[in-house]
Amino acid sequence: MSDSPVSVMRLARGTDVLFLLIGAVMIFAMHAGFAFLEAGSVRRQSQVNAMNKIVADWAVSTVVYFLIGFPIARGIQFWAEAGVLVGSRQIDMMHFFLYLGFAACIPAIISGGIAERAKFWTNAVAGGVFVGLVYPLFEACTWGQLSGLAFGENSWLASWTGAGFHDYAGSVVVHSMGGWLALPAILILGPRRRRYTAEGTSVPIPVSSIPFLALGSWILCVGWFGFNVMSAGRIADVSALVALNSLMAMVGGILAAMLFSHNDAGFTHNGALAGLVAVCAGSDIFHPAGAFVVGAGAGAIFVFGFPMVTERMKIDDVLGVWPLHGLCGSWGGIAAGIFGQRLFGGLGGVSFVAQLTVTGIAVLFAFTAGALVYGVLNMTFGIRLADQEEMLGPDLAIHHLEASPEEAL
Amino acid sequence: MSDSPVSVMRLARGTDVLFLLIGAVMIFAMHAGFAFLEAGSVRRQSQVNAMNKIVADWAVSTVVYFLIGFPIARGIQFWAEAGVLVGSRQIDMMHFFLYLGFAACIPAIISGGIAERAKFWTNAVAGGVFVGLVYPLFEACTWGQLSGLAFGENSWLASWTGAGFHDYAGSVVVHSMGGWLALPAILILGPRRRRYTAEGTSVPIPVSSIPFLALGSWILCVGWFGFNVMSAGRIADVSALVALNSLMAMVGGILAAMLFSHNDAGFTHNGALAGLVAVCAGSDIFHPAGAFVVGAGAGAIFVFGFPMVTERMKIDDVLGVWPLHGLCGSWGGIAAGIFGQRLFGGLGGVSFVAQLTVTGIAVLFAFTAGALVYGVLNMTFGIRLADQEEMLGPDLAIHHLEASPEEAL
Amino acid sequence: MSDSPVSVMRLARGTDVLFLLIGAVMIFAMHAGFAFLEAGSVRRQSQVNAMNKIVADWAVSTVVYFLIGFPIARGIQFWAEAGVLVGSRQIDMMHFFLYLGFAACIPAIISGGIAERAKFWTNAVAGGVFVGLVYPLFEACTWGQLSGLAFGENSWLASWTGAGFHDYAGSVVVHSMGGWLALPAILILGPRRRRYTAEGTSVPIPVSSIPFLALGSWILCVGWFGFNVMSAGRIADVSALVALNSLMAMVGGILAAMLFSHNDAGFTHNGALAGLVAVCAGSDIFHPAGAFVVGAGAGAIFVFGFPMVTERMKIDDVLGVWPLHGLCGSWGGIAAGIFGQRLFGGLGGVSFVAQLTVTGIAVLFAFTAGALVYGVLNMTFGIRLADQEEMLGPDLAIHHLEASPEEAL
Amino acid sequence: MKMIEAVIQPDRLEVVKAELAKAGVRKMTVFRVKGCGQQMGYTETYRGRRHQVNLLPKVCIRIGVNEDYVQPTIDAIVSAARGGDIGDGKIFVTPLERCVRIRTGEEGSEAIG
Amino acid sequence: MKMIEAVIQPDRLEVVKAELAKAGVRKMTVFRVKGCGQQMGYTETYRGRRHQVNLLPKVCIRIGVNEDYVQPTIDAIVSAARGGDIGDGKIFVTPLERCVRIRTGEEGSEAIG
Amino acid sequence: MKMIEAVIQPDRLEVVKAELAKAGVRKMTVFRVKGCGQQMGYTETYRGRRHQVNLLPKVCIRIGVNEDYVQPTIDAIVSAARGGDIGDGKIFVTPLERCVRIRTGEEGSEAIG
Ligand SMILES: Nc1ncnc2c1ncn2[C@@H]1O[C@H](COP(=O)(O)OP(=O)(O)O)[C@@H](O)[C@H]1O
Ligand SMILES: Nc1ncnc2c1ncn2[C@@H]1O[C@H](COP(=O)(O)OP(=O)(O)O)[C@@H](O)[C@H]1O
Ligand SMILES: Nc1ncnc2c1ncn2[C@@H]1O[C@H](COP(=O)(O)OP(=O)(O)O)[C@@H](O)[C@H]1O
Repeated sequence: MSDSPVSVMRLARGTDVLFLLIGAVMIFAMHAGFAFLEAGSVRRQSQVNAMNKIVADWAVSTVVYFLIGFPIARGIQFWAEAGVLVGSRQIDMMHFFLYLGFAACIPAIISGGIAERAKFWTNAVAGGVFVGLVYPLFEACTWGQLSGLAFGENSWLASWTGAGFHDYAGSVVVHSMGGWLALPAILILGPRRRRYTAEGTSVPIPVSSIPFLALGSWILCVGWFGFNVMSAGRIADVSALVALNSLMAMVGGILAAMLFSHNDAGFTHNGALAGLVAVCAGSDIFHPAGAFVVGAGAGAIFVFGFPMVTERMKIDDVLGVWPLHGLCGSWGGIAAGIFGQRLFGGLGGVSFVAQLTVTGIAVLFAFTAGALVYGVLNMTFGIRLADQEEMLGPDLAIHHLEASPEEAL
Repeated sequence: MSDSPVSVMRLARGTDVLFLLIGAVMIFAMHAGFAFLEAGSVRRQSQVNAMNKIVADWAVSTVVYFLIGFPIARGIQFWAEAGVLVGSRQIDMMHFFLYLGFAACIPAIISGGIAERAKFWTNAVAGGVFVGLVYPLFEACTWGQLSGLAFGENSWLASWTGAGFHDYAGSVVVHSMGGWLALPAILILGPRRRRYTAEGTSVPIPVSSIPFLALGSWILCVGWFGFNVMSAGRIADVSALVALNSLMAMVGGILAAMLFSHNDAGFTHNGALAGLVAVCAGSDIFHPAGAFVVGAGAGAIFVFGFPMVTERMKIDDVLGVWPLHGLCGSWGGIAAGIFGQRLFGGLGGVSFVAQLTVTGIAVLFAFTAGALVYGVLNMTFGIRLADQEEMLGPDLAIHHLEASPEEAL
Repeated sequence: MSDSPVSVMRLARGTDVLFLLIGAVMIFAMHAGFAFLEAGSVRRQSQVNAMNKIVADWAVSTVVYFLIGFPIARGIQFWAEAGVLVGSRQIDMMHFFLYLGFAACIPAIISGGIAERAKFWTNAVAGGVFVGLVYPLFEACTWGQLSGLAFGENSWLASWTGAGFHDYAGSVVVHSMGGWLALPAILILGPRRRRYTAEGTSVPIPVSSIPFLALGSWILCVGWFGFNVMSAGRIADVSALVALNSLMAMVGGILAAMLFSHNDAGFTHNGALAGLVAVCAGSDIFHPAGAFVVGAGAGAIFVFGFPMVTERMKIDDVLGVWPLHGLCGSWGGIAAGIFGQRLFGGLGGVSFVAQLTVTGIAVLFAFTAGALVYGVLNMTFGIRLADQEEMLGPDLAIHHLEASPEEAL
Repeated sequence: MKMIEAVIQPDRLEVVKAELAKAGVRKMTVFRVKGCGQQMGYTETYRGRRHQVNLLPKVCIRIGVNEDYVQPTIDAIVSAARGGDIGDGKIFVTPLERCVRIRTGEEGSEAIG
Repeated sequence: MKMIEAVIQPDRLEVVKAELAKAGVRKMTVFRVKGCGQQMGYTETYRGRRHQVNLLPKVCIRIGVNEDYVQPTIDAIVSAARGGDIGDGKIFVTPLERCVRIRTGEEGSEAIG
Repeated sequence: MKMIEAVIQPDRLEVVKAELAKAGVRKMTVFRVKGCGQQMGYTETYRGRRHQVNLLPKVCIRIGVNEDYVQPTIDAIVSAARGGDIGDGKIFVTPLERCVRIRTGEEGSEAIG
């Protein structure tokens, strides 16, 4: 039957849907990666909670982004009959699915920072606000319906700096945003019980499972190629350079993290992610060698940033989401303005000043929004588990279930 | 080399093969999900068995569906030279792979119900009969070569109710079928040792691993988008609405299960599956909001159905495959006749009566076939492990190997 | 926007990029499979090491294959501006990513043989040499720029035997190569401490985790369809027969391994891989029934070969990579010359003598190269951990971290 | 004071705990063990090599008690842990010379409860 | 000789080990247990069924010592394991009649150290 | 009656079980422990923080026996568990006052076997 002649138009549309579907599903799958990365990086008493948090965040994100977020960001909603949707809204629907995957990264990123001590539902509510309002606003300004006014090609920014803000796949829009939204939450929550002694000595809490952590990292790395490549939005615009640069940055992140951490498995697997976070913004304009350097820089940022944050600044960012997504994401935004230049073999057409400016704006915006939302939630409902609940662990306190119920005694 | 001109014909054919390959491989991958969902939901002493059962079922299914099932269902076989296959049977071969994935779900579904106490080979034989004969017969009647006679668009049913039976991706044909084939097996086997006391008190047997259960659920959820979207059969017919509706139903299932189960991780992760089971049938004709409702309904069915079955009816359906696939699948078949109507924003062209009728027929057909096959096997070879074997656990009794051999003492 | 007219040219190019991306990412994902297959098959004290070895090997492979290997094998390098790459090198870049995945299998294969006792960095160096020089040389001779001279269609071989060497997806070029490179490493390293007593009695060391082993096998099996099908190199040449034959060989391998091993889970999951290793070479020319037989043969080779190697020959090949990749790969190369013939329903155009000859050459080449590289490394830096380090296990000795740090006492 | 050590079937733990609570015994230390006794063993194979395994999962409970609690504790365990199958387990009683509560440093009969 | 058994909070193990080392005690056997004492219990649900759980993770340390080491060992544990919270644990002392070093066959006071 | 507790190298367990069986001892309770003795320790790092670890995996066997079995049991363990390396382990013997078979309620020498 498929031998019947098919119009090129129809083939092109079908291929676009397929292209976006693959991207959307790969990004959806990344959320399993977030879940396992967290499950492996917390104590066993918090594994179930990690799992359910990610699933709940995905579900809440879908609903609010469908109802509010996507309309804000892109001016598109789906309140029409199925017949209309099928007729002329195929690509819109796939775009919704794809960009939902980006949006839902926000609570998934935060999740790793606030692990083991945050209340479940207040945190889900915060996630809903971020995915429904905060993130879409910024998305609208960079990629969406406000980009002409705000940071896009014909914006004030472009006329001032000579180029719009360039963030191909979200180093700033997604990752930096997520990391800097997480920071106030982590600060307001405070460290886990017994994480630092009264005298301020750091007592690291060992993670539960390197294989789970590694599984999470692998799932994220694999899905990331969907994240970056399918940011093209349609097959005709697909760029092999994006794939190659993502690969090179990931490898740069791995090698840097491995060398600087003396072959520590936690750092190595997070180093891959650091590289990928940083390459998103300029993945379409770097030379592969530039991408490698950007990734290696991110790997180094994480290896040195994580202990700085958790040991010296005594901020109990459990998975290190602020250094990983916040710092490496900002680095990626700025790096696009450096290694994207033709001087470094890049494609050019990007302005360092524009990159720096919007990266800075994103940091301020995210930190403020995070402080506001978590601050209000903290004062109204409270965002932290009771002491007794935290001692039992969130799995038992919230879900009444351990990770290995059979082994319970 | 790929810069040489390519005929549209050839591109279209290649893209169709790719489209079907992605679907087939995603569905194949779902079987890893079945394996981990089961491994996490049984005791440690049955994890190896869960793994090998799924692998064996896949292998047996491939052979019998190749030899018998697919020829019955679609009237297609591959007894021709490789040259002929390559020349004109490319799409047929991919269809075989794709629909094999559907067929092989039958024993994978059953596997979770009969876990921890069924004999290995008699169960594999039952699976072979289902995939070789029982399922293909029903497949032929709905999607295959008998659909014109039985439930298809020009059948008696369509002329009676105004529309053929609509089951886009198998809520009824695959899931309800699997769930209702499992029920008699579960009843004939009886509960696991010590599952209910002599006085009839239920003594729940705790599951081994929430992370494995969750991993299984994630793999299934991801693969499901192949299951549903690639049911289009060729790229020109791909529908973005199917993807969006699958997403919405999954999210509905998650949220309902999470709320009704008070954030229980087992229910939440199965709720996603419940939603996906139910949406298959009408995924191409629901409005996204309708799909959400159908999925939420399925989530509720599972949360309330599972304890009803295992606690009140004292049916030891280990993973709850009858409520999950049987009940939610039937619900999906019927729901397509409700929320598929234009009244609910659906695409229309579907008959409630037709849906109800064939869903009912499927239930009767599956239950009878299951009772027959398992009844005969039980009377001839026996389908249950000996008491001593069950106490040791199937891993040691059947495979002579524990899940963690190193930790054996 | 995607409704704007798209030139067929551009669509075709985009689809090719997508096609290759999917293949490349699936093969990349297989490396997670290597990691978990190994993690499950070693002791807990070596799980972290398994994870980091695979990640490090991937990273090192990317760098050396980018700088040296790919230029050697295909005569392509990327030292041009990003603008040039984007303009005319899209397919080249995707080919690099795809074939890197093949190349990186070499150290990943070796990794499983030398597990639990090899030094980390000397082994990474060996991997670098293989991926940078040894493998690309052979790749050049079969698939690359030297194929016209060496084993390709217009080579001396073809004029002698009537056909060039046929290895569609690397039974010989990748797997046999990897297995036979591993053998000298395994021999030079010697068995793990206490693996054989002084009197030569074998004392098997139990594996840590069947679920991890199975997860690894599943990931590999799923990714393998990318490995084989995307070997087409571009969408217009995609062959559904390759997919079907891979499926049939995998199933043949599963069933043979399961039957001959009496349902042992380790063998069953490796049997699937054995079948897939063997089918690579002739997957485009076998009849599906032929592929089944080839796969079943490979399953049998592994089940009987592994104990022969580890119990009788007393070679401590931890995962059995020599029988699995070396022997089954060679079998696949030769089998392409048998079951690829039209006599067996195959597509023909293949010469038994050519297959046998080059398979033999590959064995010699790989064994010699492996002996040389590991021999030199052994004499200079040493390739084996100190006794005390091996007792502690590589996780603690090399990475200073256990698989489950929380459970450390 | 005595230290009572009971090795029981894992699925009897909850009942035993409940019965102990009735007898006023609420403090205990529990861990998983493997045991072999009159129950039959089985054979395990790994990649073609067989070895004999005859240890089955049990739970071990350790309870430090004052003299007057010894018999009630034993009775509670016996009555609750008994399933009538081989493999129900054993109770061992050993002398306990001292008991110290870490939090307070208290010793002896006060500390134990 | 005595066998000293201490049940402590898991996160105090490192400090206890350090304090024991100061007291000259470097040999010990350690394993994870669950315990219930004065700490509150909690409820676990699986798929709608609830059951009472009141065992929390602890670490058990067993040390065989000569008489003159008994008090220093106890003191070291008490001082290091004390966190001041309920659940800090207990120390039990039982008589130890013989001690054999497997490697050499040595017995008694020599073997124990 | 005595309670014999042996801490051995994990990979000697099978041989020890076989040797015990020859000596007529077939009942035992076994669990995994970590131990430190004369073996060297090592250092563990997590994300840049190091801490000293000096516990290595061992297996603990507990066997309740009648007096006349004490020496044969010890001999069997010593001969089978000895590997000649540091870390071969220790055997501890403590008095056992009572032993109850849960299934039957039997006590003492009958119960123990
Ligand atoms: N003499 C003993 N020493 C140590 N543990 C024992 C002894 N006898 C029995 N056990 C423990 O008790 C468990 C049950 O013993 P078993 O003889 O099977 O039960 P029963 O006495 O009810 O037949 C064993 O698995 C073992 O853990
Ligand atoms: N009588 C006892 N017998 C056995 N173990 C005990 C006993 N009393 C306490 N324990 C162990 O000590 C742990 C701490 O006891 P708990 O009473 O909570 O501490 P505290 O005495 O500081 O209040 C318990 O979890 C349990 O493992
Ligand atoms: N005094 C002791 N108290 C408790 N356990 C001990 C004691 N001495 C040794 N052990 C246990 O025995 C194991 C082996 O002891 P070690 O001193 O290393 O062996 P060896 O005596 O052969 O040199 C230790 O890891 C520890 O578990």
